[in-house]
Amino acid sequence: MDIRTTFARARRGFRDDLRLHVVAVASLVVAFLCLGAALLGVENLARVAERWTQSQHMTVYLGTDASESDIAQLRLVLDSLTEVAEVEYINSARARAQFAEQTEMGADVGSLPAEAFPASLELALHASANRTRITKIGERIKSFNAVEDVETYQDWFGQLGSLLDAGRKAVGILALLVAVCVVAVIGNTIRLAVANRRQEIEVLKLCGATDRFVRTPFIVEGILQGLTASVLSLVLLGISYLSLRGQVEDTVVTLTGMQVVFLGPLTVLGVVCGGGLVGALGSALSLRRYLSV
Amino acid sequence: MDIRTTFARARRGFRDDLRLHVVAVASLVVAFLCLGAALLGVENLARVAERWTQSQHMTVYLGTDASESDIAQLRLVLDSLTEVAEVEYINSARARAQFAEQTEMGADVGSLPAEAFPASLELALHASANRTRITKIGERIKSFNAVEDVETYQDWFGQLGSLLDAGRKAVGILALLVAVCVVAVIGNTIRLAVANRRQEIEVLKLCGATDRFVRTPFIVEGILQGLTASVLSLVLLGISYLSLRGQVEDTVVTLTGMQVVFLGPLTVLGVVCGGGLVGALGSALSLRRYLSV
Amino acid sequence: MARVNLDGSGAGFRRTDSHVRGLGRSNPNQPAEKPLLVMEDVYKYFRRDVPTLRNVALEVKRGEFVFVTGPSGAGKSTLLQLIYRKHTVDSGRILFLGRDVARLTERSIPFLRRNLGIVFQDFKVVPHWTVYENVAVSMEILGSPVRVVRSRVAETLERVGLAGRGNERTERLSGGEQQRVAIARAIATEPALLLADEPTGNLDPALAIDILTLFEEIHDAGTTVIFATHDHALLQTSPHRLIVIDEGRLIEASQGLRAWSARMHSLSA
Amino acid sequence: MARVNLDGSGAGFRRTDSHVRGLGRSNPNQPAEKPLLVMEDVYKYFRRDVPTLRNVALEVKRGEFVFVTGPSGAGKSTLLQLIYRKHTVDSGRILFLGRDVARLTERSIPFLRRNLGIVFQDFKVVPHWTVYENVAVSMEILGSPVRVVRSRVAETLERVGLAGRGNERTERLSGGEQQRVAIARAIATEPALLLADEPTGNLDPALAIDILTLFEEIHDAGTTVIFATHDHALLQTSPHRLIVIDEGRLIEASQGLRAWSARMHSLSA
Ligand SMILES: Nc1ncnc2c1ncn2[C@@H]1O[C@H](COP(=O)(O)OP(=O)(O)OP(=O)(O)O)[C@@H](O)[C@H]1O
Ligand SMILES: Nc1ncnc2c1ncn2[C@@H]1O[C@H](COP(=O)(O)OP(=O)(O)OP(=O)(O)O)[C@@H](O)[C@H]1O
Ligand SMILES: [Mg+2]
Ligand SMILES: [Mg+2]
Repeated sequence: MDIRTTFARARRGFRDDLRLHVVAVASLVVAFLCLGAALLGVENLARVAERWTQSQHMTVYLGTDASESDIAQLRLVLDSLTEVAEVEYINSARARAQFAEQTEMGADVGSLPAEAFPASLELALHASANRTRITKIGERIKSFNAVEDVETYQDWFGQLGSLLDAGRKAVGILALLVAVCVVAVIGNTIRLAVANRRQEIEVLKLCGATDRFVRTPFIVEGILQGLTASVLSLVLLGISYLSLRGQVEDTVVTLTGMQVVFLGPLTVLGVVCGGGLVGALGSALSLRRYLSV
Repeated sequence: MDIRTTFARARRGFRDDLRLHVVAVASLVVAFLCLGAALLGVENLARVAERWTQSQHMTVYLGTDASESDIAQLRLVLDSLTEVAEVEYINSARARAQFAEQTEMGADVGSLPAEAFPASLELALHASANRTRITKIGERIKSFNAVEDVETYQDWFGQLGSLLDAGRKAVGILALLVAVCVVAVIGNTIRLAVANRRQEIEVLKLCGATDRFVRTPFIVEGILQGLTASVLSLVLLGISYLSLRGQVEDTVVTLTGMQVVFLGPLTVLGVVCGGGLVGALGSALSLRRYLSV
Repeated sequence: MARVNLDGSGAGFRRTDSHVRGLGRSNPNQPAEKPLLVMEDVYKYFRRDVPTLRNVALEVKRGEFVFVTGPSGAGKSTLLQLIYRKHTVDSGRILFLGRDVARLTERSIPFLRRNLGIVFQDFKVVPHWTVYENVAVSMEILGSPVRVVRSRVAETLERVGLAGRGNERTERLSGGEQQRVAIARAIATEPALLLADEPTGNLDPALAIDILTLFEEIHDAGTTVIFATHDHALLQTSPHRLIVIDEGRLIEASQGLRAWSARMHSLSA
Repeated sequence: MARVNLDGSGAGFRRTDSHVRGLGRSNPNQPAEKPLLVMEDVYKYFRRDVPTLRNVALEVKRGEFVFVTGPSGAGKSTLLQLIYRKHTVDSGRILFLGRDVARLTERSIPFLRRNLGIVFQDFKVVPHWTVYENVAVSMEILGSPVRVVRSRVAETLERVGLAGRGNERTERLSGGEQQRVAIARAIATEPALLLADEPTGNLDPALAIDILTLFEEIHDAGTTVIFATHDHALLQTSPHRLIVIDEGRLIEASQGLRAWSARMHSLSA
């Protein structure tokens, strides 16, 4: 089949039913917008989750009798552990100051006894460290003489982790739902649009066109519709992202300590390509019903 | 026009294009599902917000020298304030016990001085109390002799309030977006479905049918489609609500102290009626283009 | 003669079946004084330079039977379409029942069409409807009760030779059968004016004559008929008024022209 | 005579324009030995009890011109539809170019149809396409290059009397003009077999004869033609083989039957 013929026929389709094409593309834009918004949510949540799991840490409380050399030896051991990213020594005075700052008690902390603020080593852990490993490390370190107690924050991180997990699951389900919806809406839109042209398909088939000949321009149209819709929806999403970011950002930053980001270039590319693909597939599948003439 | 004729004609429409009707209804279900999910989010968030703002409170720290009668007098004054819902006296020992419980310090609190745990009056405030009024009350109470300090938690509630505001705004925008999408998808679906029947409309018009005659069965169909779609989507939403609640509920309860609820009966009724209405309107508007024959 | 309620109320062309039925058969086949349809100096341009119809003047009296003929693309269908307001004239005017068709508002066009029975050249039947539904629709539009519709449709289908085929899907019928469905729909309402555009194009000669006879029966009952056809054999069969459209001009067929048609016909035979 | 490449490859009915063109005109109007189309004992039931076609046997040689006639609803269109595989036979078989049409797979039906030129009774033109597009589509399907399509469409439109109207929207044409668009589409590809179902139903007698003459010219160039018509005037004009279908039975018209047709015709005139 002539390429020029194919494109001429696809152009005919657009010309004849421009309004219906606009209508179809509008529906697709809506669908892709939903998908894009869901993806935006997933991506940002993933970043937050990553950041929070990366911030795992451990506190090694030192006995009041711990000598400088004990501490130096302990630091050596800790530094050698692959899970440990950083070790910081916090002496009793600094602990008291930090507590005062956090609780806003100010000078009142002076009334608290020294035992309430033991010196400690704050360990930042690598994100890769898993929970059982961390518990084990905690136990081993506890056996040192200089160490009075080890706080692994496992309860807290466990809770946070399950919370993030739930959030992720929820957003994941949402994204899946949206994806299903997108496919459904796109499929239906194209199906209705194709139904509007069954007469044309019948004529083609009766004049001896192969299924491939009938399909090609429809698929070209489908691809163009899908691409248009996905690009348009991304543009719209970008605009609303930019206009809403200002209002939301402060809150989000205080909440999560992170900035909101737009979809990454790969995701954008994926959505655009997905649009074209879905358009092509949708057209091809919707046609089947009308091909047997 | 004969009622029987109208219904016979609407039935004809369904019979002839059953597949297209199924396709259209499927699209509408997707749209309504999105709307329902957004509404579910809004409703639950609204409940959380209400609960949290209702939980405003104030702590009046009493001096160690406060006498029983001072306290009784203070309570009388507080009870007379319309903003105050409840007053509870917490003595030093109970405050210490509560602190021990909250911080999980256990017996260690014994080492903290008595000054760290002053006796206090916990005031639960009505949700209607606004912030400036609360600050004023706080200042007036401070002037009592027995009172050492007043904690109005205004910073904390301010932050929470703005956070909830942001969340509400976000969900509101989402719901609006979804509503716009729903209208768009429904409009487009019906428009495509109607376009499939322009031949029929042309015949009717050429045989002398008034616009009303042409419209009526389409509107009946539209209403039925809208109702079917909205009911179906609510059923689907209900099913997913029931199946997901188990997984999410624990987390949500620990986070917000509240259970997730389904859409209220009024909202459900609204969605169903809205479905019918949108179907009717969509049909009526989509027809216009084909009526001038 | 079919009479039409010409009250002054908003819609313009109200009709009720009782009027048509009650008065319809009392005075058959005698043209009344007042013409049913008047065309005066009608021009219709589809292209800017060449008018499809030019300077057309036509008067059709109540109870007349008019043949319209002319070569393909001459403007026969256009003439009929102007009467049922599918198109509007570009100049001149068309009076139906004394009212200017071109000046009707969108809202009153349906009431004009309810006084007409139209057989379209391309049938305009709905393919996925049953035969019954396609015929019944014109009566349903008039608001006839279901019982009346049912008996009348059955009767009409019998008249066009499709008795007992009401429940078939119309797209499954042969070309000629579909054409007869279109004819049945047009005559079922007993209209004041019957516009038939090539109603026998897909029928065999014997059936074509049957259908012409049917139209003549309806005409005898008082209906005015305008019958556009290419079929010179039909034109020869019946001695009705004949109008020829050629190159957009309308020529009232004198006896000579009728002879010309006969010559044309015998020439092609 | 139009020849068809009957190679053994998957599709079954491959054809190339060069074959048709190159060999087409060398041996005009002489029937070859091997029949182009054979129908043997064909039955077609649309209703369980009454067959629409019964016991039909027909042999059409290459280069023949066959008229098919019969009353409305007799089964003329069905006969043609069986040949282009819109329907399949219920028993018996149809051989086209030696291949059993009923046994073709879905995939090879298009290749069968590419050897046919079909004028459908209801035209089957796409109303929102231009005249050019409607005619060009059959050649585009064959994969002809745009340049060839363009010149050939113009030429064909001229032959059917629509020269210079390629850019008009087809739905805006008159009934007869649309029919000629359908004819142009069918003959543009110079098919091996031309199936015309009532191709002159919407044309005036003079134009009908012109079109018949056109078909005869194409026939003279070697194309086999099956021409279904009601128009007894046409049947009288040309001395071709005549087949009558009545109540599903196919009757090869002896001279007597032809006389019958003439009688029918003069009766109706
Ligand atoms: N809607 C339209 N837009 C543009 N041109 C039109 C339209 N309707 C008709 N024409 C043109 O006007 C001319 C007359 O058309 P019309 O249908 O009246 O012819 P006709 O006499 O009915 O012919 P036929 O016997 O072939 O049906 C034709 O050339 C046609 O192309
Ligand atoms: N797809 C179908 N389903 C059911 N019945 C059909 C179908 N196609 C044709 N018929 C019936 O078969 C009979 C013959 O139809 P066909 O179209 O072959 O007639 P025809 O000879 O072409 O008549 P005409 O001259 O009116 O076109 C008709 O009674 C018709 O109703
Ligand atoms: Mg016409
Ligand atoms: Mg037929």
